Amino acid sequence: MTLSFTNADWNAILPVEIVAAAGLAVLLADLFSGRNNWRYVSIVIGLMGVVAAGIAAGRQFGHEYDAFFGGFMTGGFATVFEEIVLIGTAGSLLLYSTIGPSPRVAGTVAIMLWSACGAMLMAGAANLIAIFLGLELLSLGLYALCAAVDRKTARESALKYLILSSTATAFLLFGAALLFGATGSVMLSDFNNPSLASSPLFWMGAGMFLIGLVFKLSLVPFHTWTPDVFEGAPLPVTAFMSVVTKTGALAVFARFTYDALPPGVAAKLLLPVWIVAAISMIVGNVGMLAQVDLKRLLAYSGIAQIGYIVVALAGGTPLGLRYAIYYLTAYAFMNLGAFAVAASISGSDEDGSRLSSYRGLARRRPWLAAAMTIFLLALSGLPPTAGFLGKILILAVTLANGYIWLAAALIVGTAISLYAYAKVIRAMYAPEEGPHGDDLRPFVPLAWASAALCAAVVIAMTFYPLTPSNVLPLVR
Amino acid sequence: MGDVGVTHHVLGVAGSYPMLLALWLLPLAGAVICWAFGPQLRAMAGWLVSALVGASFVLAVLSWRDGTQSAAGAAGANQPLFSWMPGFDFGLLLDPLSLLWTFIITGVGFLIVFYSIGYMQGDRAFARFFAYMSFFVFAMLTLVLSDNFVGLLVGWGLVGLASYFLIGFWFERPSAVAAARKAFVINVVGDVGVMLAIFVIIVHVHSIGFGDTFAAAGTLSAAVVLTICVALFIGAAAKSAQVPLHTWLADAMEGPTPVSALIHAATMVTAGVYLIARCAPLWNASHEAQLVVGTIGGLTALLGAILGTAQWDIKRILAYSTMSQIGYMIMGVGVGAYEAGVAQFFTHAFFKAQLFLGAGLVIHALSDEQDIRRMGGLWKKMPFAFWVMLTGVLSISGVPGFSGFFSKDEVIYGALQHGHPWLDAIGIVTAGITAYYMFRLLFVAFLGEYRGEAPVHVGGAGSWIMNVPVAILVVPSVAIGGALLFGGDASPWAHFFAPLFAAQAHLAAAQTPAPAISENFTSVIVVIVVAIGFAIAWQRYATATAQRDAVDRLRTESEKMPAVLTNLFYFDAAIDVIFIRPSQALGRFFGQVLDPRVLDGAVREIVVTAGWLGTLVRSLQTGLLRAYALILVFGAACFIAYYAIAGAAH
Amino acid sequence: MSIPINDYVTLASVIFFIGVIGVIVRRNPLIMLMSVELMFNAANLLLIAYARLWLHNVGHIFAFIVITVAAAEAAIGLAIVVTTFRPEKYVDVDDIRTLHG
Amino acid sequence: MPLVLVSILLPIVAGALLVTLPRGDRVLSRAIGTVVAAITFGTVLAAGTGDWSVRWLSRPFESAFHFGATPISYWIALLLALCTACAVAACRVERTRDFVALLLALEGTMLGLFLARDLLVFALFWDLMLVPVFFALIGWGEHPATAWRYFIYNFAGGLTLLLATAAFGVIYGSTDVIGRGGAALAGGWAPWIYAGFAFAFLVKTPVWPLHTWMPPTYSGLPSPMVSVVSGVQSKAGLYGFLVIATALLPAYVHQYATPLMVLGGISLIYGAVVALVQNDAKRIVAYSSLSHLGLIVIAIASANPLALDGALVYIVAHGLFSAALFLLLGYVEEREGTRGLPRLGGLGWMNPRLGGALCIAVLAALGLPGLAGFAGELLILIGVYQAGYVWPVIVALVAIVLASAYMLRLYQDIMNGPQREDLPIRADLTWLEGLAVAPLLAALLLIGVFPKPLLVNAAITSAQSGTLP
Amino acid sequence: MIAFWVLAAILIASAVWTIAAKKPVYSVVALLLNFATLAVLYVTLSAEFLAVIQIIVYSGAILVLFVFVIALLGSGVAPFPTGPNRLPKIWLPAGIFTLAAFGFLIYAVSTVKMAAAPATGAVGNADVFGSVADFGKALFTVQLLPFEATGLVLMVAVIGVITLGGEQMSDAEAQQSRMRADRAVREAILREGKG
Repeated sequence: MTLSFTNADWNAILPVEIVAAAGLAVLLADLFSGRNNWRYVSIVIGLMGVVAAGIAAGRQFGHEYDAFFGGFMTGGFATVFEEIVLIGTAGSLLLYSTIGPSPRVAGTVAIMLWSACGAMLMAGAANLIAIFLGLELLSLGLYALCAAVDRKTARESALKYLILSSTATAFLLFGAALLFGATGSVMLSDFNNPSLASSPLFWMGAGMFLIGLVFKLSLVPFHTWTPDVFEGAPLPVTAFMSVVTKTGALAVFARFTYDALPPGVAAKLLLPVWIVAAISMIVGNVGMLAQVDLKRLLAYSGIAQIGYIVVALAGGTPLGLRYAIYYLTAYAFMNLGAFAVAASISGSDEDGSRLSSYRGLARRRPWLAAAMTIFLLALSGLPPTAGFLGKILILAVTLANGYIWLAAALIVGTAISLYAYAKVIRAMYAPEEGPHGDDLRPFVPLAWASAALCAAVVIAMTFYPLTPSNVLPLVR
Repeated sequence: MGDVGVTHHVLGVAGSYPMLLALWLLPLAGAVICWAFGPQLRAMAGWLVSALVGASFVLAVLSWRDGTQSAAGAAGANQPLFSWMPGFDFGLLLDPLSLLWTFIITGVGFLIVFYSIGYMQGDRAFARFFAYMSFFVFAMLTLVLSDNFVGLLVGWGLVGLASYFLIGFWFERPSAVAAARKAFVINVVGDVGVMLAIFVIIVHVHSIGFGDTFAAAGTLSAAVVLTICVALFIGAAAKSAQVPLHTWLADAMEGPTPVSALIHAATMVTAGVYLIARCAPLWNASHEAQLVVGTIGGLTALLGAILGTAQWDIKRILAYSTMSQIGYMIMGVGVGAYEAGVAQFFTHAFFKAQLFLGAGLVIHALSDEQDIRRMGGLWKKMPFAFWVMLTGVLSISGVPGFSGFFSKDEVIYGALQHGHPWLDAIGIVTAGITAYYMFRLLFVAFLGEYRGEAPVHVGGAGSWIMNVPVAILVVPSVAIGGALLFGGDASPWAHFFAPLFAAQAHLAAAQTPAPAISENFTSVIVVIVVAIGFAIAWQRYATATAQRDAVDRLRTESEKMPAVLTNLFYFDAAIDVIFIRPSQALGRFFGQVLDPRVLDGAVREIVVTAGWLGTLVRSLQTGLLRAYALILVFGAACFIAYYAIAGAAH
Repeated sequence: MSIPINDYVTLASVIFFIGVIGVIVRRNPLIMLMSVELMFNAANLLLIAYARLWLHNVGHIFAFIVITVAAAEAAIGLAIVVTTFRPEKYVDVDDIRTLHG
Repeated sequence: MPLVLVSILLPIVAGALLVTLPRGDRVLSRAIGTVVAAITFGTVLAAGTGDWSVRWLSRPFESAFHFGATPISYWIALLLALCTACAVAACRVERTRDFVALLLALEGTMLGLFLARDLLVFALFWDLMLVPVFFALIGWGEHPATAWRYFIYNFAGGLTLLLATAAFGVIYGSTDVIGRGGAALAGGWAPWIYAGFAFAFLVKTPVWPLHTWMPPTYSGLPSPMVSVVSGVQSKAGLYGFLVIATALLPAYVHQYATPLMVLGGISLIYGAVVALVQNDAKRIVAYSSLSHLGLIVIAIASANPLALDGALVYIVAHGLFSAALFLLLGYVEEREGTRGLPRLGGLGWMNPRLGGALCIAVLAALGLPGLAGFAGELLILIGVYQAGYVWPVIVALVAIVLASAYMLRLYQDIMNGPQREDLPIRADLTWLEGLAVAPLLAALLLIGVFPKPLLVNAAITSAQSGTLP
Repeated sequence: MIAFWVLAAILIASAVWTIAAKKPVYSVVALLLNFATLAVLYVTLSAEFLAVIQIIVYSGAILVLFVFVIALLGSGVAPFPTGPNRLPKIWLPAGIFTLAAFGFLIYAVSTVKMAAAPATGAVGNADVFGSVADFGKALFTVQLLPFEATGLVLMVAVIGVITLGGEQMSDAEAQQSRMRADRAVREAILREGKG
């Protein structure tokens, strides 16, 4: 073992470095801006960093490399998840353009970028320490982001997220400790050891570790924080959380599932996860039915959507991972798009996320309504959107893996969800005059562009399903 | 596609017959023109349609040679039209049978259409009327000229439609609308019967052509033939108003009188007769079918006659007499006496058309009064109409020398000859009743004093238009029977139909023992019975005593009429109770209870339950941090429990 | 190594359990945070015990990082608690329930 | 670009562009819509057997954007194009522009459905075609609950279709199978797949007891839309049966024949009996559709070549006459402000053209010989009888009698009877209105007399044998 | 051996005290005791460096922070004011049940023979194990990435706290009115949701 690092190691985490540096740059730029609230400057710098990181990550694709003695694996799997994280970050950053002038923008943008670093770290992390750190980096930033607006609900959401997330992280940590105890190693790759299959300690450690992950994925019954936090947090943060947190957690979960399990135990070891995924698909969708707030509705929707994605991994086939990634990408775009629309019609006080303010939107803002319709169709799995294709692919792979009950839960959940999404569509297109807000927000170019781009991608992905075909070999 | 060696039997000599096509399509052209350009044509519509139907008649006459030709055992002319697929070929067939019908349809049709120009004068929808009439002629021609069962079914349905249109012609009258619907629905029952027959035929014969079917008739099993015959007879019964599907015919009198004359007397209602005569090979192959059809025919004859004695509406009396007379025809063709049945159709077409048109003259003159109780003494006011009606009544009653005598006699004797003595008896009794109620009609309407309020308009500018056709009809109704039918097997009639019926009919007759009594003896009995019927009618309505207090007597008779007769043997009530009410009740139950409450209700319950679950999820989301933490820990406990157990077990 | 590793596991589990109880029983956010710290420390104890068992200092590094992160987390957590409860009448998480349903 | 693709994309793109027109422009949007629909009819007509394919997903779940008309879908696509053109021409609702756009979108999506040769594309367009109708129900429907009924039922069906498609793709490895021999599946999950397809198709058709969404939808939608929905969209399920359930899973056709026939038979009688006593004119037609389409389900279940041909003829026939009926009833409602039979009556005097057109449509619906409905009915019943199923034939014959009763009631209660003084009796059909219905009626007559081009199975069989199969 | 049991007893007792104390300052004191005991335990596990860190970071930094916050929010010695207990009664048995189950599980976990002896033997070198040098070497070589990331974590914490604290109370009036509006809106939504 050589104990020195090459440039390759630093290059491997180049995207993370770029994003972290961009966060610093935002803060520096803010120093010079004085109190002029150059929120666009912060956003643009952040975006530039994200784009640069995206390019850097893209160039790594296909060049597998285990950096830092196996601590961070890059090249394939990690790159894909990094890109999704970056997409989520960029989409969320754009939404900062809709909140009014605020002295905190630079700080929040910087923290968001660093949180994204955490998620990217999770994407590539191959040992428990890195996973834990990535998770904490992500979470700490989010605690701060949630509360970073003068609104009681925002602070409440931060508090709830803080306590619950810390508790869950403690479980994860305890699990990690047990795993360490069982294996004598923190490297995920060392867990792939047949002798561990019969170690109760390993099972217990994996179980507690998974609790933490499942909490981040917000699967029922670890979902309770999601609606409250989504509703209370500022819109860009909610968007960020809905995509980036879950991407990061999913990356860890996928790596754990595909790489870090003794052979032959996957079906039994992960059974609770499939069960909670199935429950999530039902409860998440049912929970949407009685909602009157869009962010809250999307929170429940996210619970179910992640259920769909997790289900694709059941069976542990390469195809499942591929389809999960496809759906995750689609989910990122449709969620970001939906939040972009929500941001475009709500002010910084975010009254606009009330469903009632969507009444008659089709006449007042036809293009936004159309975009929102596309996102809702996508979320409910209707064509011509990527949601449709993703869902059918997941169904196919679930059936192929023999998890018929999961497919059934998926179908039942979808059936329920259709109603909830359609309710929003109906509100937008119903002809009756609603008490439509006179506080309609003016045209916000960045958010509108984000919505349009997301809509275009969501549709285009149906017809040109861009999925990396060889992800699995890159997991290890 | 190509010849794959299956020989199709085609009736008639296949070839190109432009006249046949023309005589078939001319009325359709009339219908389309009148329909499309009705407002522009106005009064011209009548003349146009008359001309086209007349031209059709002329073409039919000119086609005589085509229709009667015979070559290689095939009688008549066959004009192929088009084919859906092999075995599903359409064509026109003009053979003696269809030629006869064509003559009546176009000939009598022409006279009636011409008559209608006068009768319908001033009606709001003059052109529409002639469009319908013309369409009817086309449809009827389709029916009789088709060389296959499906073509026949097409005609079968279309005549029903034309009949529906014409019954409901005055569609602002609710009674006419209801009558039209009733007629149509019952006719559809008949269509459905024919369809069923077609299915059986196709399954067993693999063709819809008459030729193939008749060629295969001998090879089919008795049960199959019986099924086909019974199914066809359902069609015939509905169309020809046979018991129990007869109830529509009397109601159909809601249509204008020329319609009743043409459709509900002369032509359409005899389609059943045509069908059975056409399918003679099938009936010949099934003795049971003959029995069924003959019996129902006889029953209808008797029932129609009995009902005829209880009616006061002049057209309804004629309607029941029509039903009764068709009963005769069906009995005739049913038992195998095809020539006789067809002869009865032939003479009936003339005298019944004449009777209806005569009644039309009366009704027209009395401003649409149809109740004979409010007539009386009309022979003085309308002598022409009286003479018309008188000759018609004499003919229908079977007074010797008149056309009706010859044909009816043949039917009655035919029943005996083919081994159905009880049908013979029914025929004789019915003849007596017929004489009674027809003379009753004549006496009550035309003798005595005028009892109505409406003024009587006779004559007028265009009255010749109505009188001439009626006058022309008198001639055949009096004389044609003697001219064509006299002479039994040696008559021109028998000769004409020899290629079609002779062989089979005689074959069938040969199987039954020769009847004990001769045809002449039967005729004598019939004449005696008719005389008795006439005498009773005379006694009740024509004597001086009867004339004196006619008003009171008629009122008393109306009041004392047995309920079973005024309710028409409860057929309508039975249909109402057995079919209509239950289906309506069922429909209401399905539509108002089962659908919204149970079927939709179940789904609604699911949705409501989902919504309730949504609220439940909402209520679990209390907003209390400690509760969330507890749920989290609960989930964690479940997880840990699983892993503790599973890990230990592994 | 006289003390069986099981005893350390038991001890850590008990402390962790006490931390869990603290989170779900107490209504004071500060004590909830302290309970979380207890849970973290239980994990740390486990890590260090196992590191001793395996003679592998990665457990120490892990624990070191946990301590650091816990510090950061405490800082942010306390900041949030302060901002949340300064305007409130009660310092009681039950009172923070605007968001629900 | 191949014509097949053009015919699918043209209406969708045109519909999308239409939305950019000024909002109030009714006449222009209607004119553009009609022209687009007419051109689409031309392209569909010309597309013929054109075939176009591009890879979509690769193995192991192979699928392609594969479009092309099969002998069956060609006719249904033509029917769709014709119905849409007529519906757009007859379109007179508020917010015309948006409505026409929806109609065109509906046409495009349904063309995609009927021309799809790939199961996954079929499923995609299946769900997609429901969306414009849902929007129309939201924007123009009579009652909000109607939209939900339509939505819940049909999308539930769409989900089982999705599940079945996924399962099929997983087992067979490819979904590019429509109209392709040798793709038959048997054993294992196949019966469940068949059931999944069948459920979706039965909901869409609809068949008792899954029909309760249909009467409110048909009566609640504006008539141009419902004429397309009832005329063509309801045929999607039957088409699916013909090209998917029957063709790809032939082993289960016989197994499921009896249950399907029972459902079809119940629908047949149920619809007829309910139609007998309904007072809402559009609901009568709706329930009559239940009845008529039940007959087609029976035909499909019998799997007899004549019956299958009859099914196609009847699919087209029903499309034509139900489209015409709904358009005409729309005219009536527009004129008189009601479609309750007890309130209507006596329109025939003032509206002879309307009456005549309605009469033809009604007669086609009750199976008058010489019109298309008869040809289909006859062939179906012959085929079913031939296949040895006697009781469905008897049931169907009873339903034919009932059909004459309720259809005549519909016609007579509107057109016949004394003129009502409480009705604002308005002028007869304008030429434009008449022209919108005329093609449908003409097609009914044409197909009634000469359905031969539609007889794809039986004509071939019978040409080989020289007699009817 | 005895030392372990004594330390364990202190640990558990202080932990219980932490979560049971009425007055938050007592909790801090108990936690301090707990952490200190833990540090002693670390020493017995040959993790001297971590023991020091534990004292410095936890006891020195974190707990001081807690004390500051307690002082900021309340008097410190008095219990914090609490509102009414809003947790529905049903939660009490549920909570007890869950905790009982959880506790039992912990017991089960710790008694089951799960701590298998290292299958492959010790991976480290017993001579240098636990030494600061060994620790530092690992930290800056094999585990450099976590170490670097920790820096970022701390950065987030700093900037986060600054962002949270910045201009928090600048406009109390506006804050109040915004809160009122917020509540009104929320109640309106809920009414609508129920309706």
